Amino acid sequence: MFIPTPRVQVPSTAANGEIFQVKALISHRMETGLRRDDQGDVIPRNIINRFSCRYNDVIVFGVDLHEAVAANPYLEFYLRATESGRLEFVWEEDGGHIYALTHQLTVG
Amino acid sequence: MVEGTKTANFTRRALLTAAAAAGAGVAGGVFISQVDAGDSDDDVAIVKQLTGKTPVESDRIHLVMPRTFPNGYTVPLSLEIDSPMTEADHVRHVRVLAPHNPLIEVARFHFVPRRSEPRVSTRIRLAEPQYVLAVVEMNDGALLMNKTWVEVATNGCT
Amino acid sequence: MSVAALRPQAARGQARARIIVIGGGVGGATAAKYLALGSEALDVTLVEPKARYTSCFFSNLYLAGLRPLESLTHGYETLAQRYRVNVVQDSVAAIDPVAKNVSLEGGANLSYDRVVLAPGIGFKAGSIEGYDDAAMQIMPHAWSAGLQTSLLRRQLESMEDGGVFVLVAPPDPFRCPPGPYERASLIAYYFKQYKPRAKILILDAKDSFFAQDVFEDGWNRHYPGMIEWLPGQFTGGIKGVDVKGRMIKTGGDTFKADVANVIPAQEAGRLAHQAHLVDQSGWCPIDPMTFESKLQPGIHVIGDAAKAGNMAKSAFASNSQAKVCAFAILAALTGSERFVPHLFNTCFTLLASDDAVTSAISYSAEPDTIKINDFFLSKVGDSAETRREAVREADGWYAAFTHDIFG
Amino acid sequence: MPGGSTAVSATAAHRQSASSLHQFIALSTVLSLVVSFAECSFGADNNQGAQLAATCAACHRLDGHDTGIPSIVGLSEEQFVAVMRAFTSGERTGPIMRTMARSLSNEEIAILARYFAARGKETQRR
Repeated sequence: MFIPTPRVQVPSTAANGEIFQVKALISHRMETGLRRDDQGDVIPRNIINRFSCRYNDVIVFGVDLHEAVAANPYLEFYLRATESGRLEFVWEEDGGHIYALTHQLTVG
Repeated sequence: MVEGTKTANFTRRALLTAAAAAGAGVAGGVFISQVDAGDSDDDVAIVKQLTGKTPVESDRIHLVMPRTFPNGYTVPLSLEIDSPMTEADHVRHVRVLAPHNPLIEVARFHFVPRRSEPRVSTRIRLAEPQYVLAVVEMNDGALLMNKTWVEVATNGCT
Repeated sequence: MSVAALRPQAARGQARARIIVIGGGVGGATAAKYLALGSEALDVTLVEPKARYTSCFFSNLYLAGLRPLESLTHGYETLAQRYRVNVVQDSVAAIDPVAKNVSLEGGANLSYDRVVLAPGIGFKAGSIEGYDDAAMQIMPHAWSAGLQTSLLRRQLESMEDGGVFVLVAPPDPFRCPPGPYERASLIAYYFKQYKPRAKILILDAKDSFFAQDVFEDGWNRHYPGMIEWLPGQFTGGIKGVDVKGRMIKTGGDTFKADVANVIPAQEAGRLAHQAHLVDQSGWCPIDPMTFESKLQPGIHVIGDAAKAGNMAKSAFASNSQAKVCAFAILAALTGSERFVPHLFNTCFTLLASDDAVTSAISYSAEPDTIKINDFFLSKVGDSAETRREAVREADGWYAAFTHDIFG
Repeated sequence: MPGGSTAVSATAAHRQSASSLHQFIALSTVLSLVVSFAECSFGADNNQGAQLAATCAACHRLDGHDTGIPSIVGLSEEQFVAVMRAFTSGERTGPIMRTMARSLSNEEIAILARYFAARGKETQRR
């Protein structure tokens, strides 16, 4: 069993009020549950079904992902810098596994 | 918002047949689609069935996808909605739907006034050439909709 | 080696049109053979600096330990002896399209009626900061086969288990669209046996790649968790290398490699630039019916350097173009009849030693471009037997194909 | 003769010299044919059959050798046409051959069939 690697690209500093870009990616096959293996058995669904971003513990962006999000789900979104602090990124997988990253942002 | 209940897996046929059946007063059981696959009113019918509301076409939604793409396995999608994102006027969420995929729900993006911009990029799977829909719910509950045609060469849903 | 040994016809004083084929890779060697085969009235010279050719196609099998490098190496003896091509081992110094003359580094001057130029690819200077000739000796590209390939193999062999192999994949268009991903697959095949804790990180300049679904499915089945692919969209693109630290800098993060294989952005080979055959795209515009340059009459450009519409840059495509080009030259110079050209491409790509995928594309040459007629590509969910059969076919194909070119 | 003389078109003078060269070469081709048939079966082989067969040669050896990919030299005309039809119709699977067969006209298939049948007899004689 391998563990998917979550990754983000976020600036380390931003001006107060500035809109900054966040890129998030996790290597994950996003198995749809619609495929069969060579024995004819359905391959069970296993996708990242939710992604969320907290900024000093407040949710500022979230996504519900379904089967039609491409493998290795890639998300690019935009946040407003309001204060220095911690950004937390959480990917939730079917079955309850959670993958998370944190990032320190300095707002000057 | 993000913690909101998860959407069930909807197929286009189930939604359309449910819509047709509701009109005919039939509930439950096995349905056969009453709606022609090529009918352009499908899009509105599907959104209505999913949300209970009638969407209004809006050019405030900028849904950008390639017109043609060689592989339906990973088609780029960018979305931006014109909105001041104030408490009084903001986007709550955007749903992306691919009505001709085996499962029509693609993703739902949630935004927060003054904290995030209603602007995202991702990559999606498309099983066949089709209109991809973006359905925006505003803070006052209004539904806005826009769509874009994408021609893909191969099946992206396996 | 002697330049243009006199043939009986020439001795009898008959005019023989002189064709100089420059570049002894797949395109050049095929063109030389089919020109010589097509008419005894042509005097065909092949100019190539290397004594032997090592094929880039199937070189990933060598990296995986599935084939010795010698099995990918071919000489020009048969072309010279059986088909009476004048094989000249030298480098071209300059092509003069006005005087219709090719001068060689060795000092010889060859006049011509037609030139067929098959210069292959070059790397775009400065596309990755710090990736110069010296850097290639530390972080090989291995995108032209031979010393670079064996260098990469040695580095992989000496890498410790648990190390990270970073493959930098180039932007479009480039030689062999499935090549970088086949390479990742087959190096994973090697790691799985000898260094099971090793990781492969692909830093791609692109946001998606050829047959991505088929490759990722193969990676998940054969090497779960070993290969990670990061699109340019995420990393911000490949910006530079730090050779000393074996670091690769992207628009965002910098990645440390134990072994780095850097395949840079590509353009037509150096000779095409020198002869002014290249347009702003970096490739050579040609007439699809004849492969004659649109910029310099009398010079035909084939293979990876040519701007051939929707045709992939592959060995098979070069071979196919070389034949169309040869028949067009034969028609122009000997009056032989010209028929509808057939352009074709086939690729065999290995995901593992018992799992190959195939693609087959037929094209039609139109006055201004080359379009895809018909297309086949292996699919996710093919049976294991289909994939095994494709491996057997691939072996047979390599033997027949290289025989078509060099045998 | 599409594309036959597109290359030499810069000036009238060019065209003149090209056409006289052309005649010389055509003549020498005829002369050398006699020699080449006797000496080397591979000489001056540039009819439509040979040009089409060149496409096949990228995968099939034309000298009768069979190295994992079946030989097609020596099939009778009927056999060859039947095989190509089977690929075109999908009755025989094989994606590469299917793509190949579908790119050829019926007339081209007939020409190839004659070429390979004749080539087979020639190979047997040697």
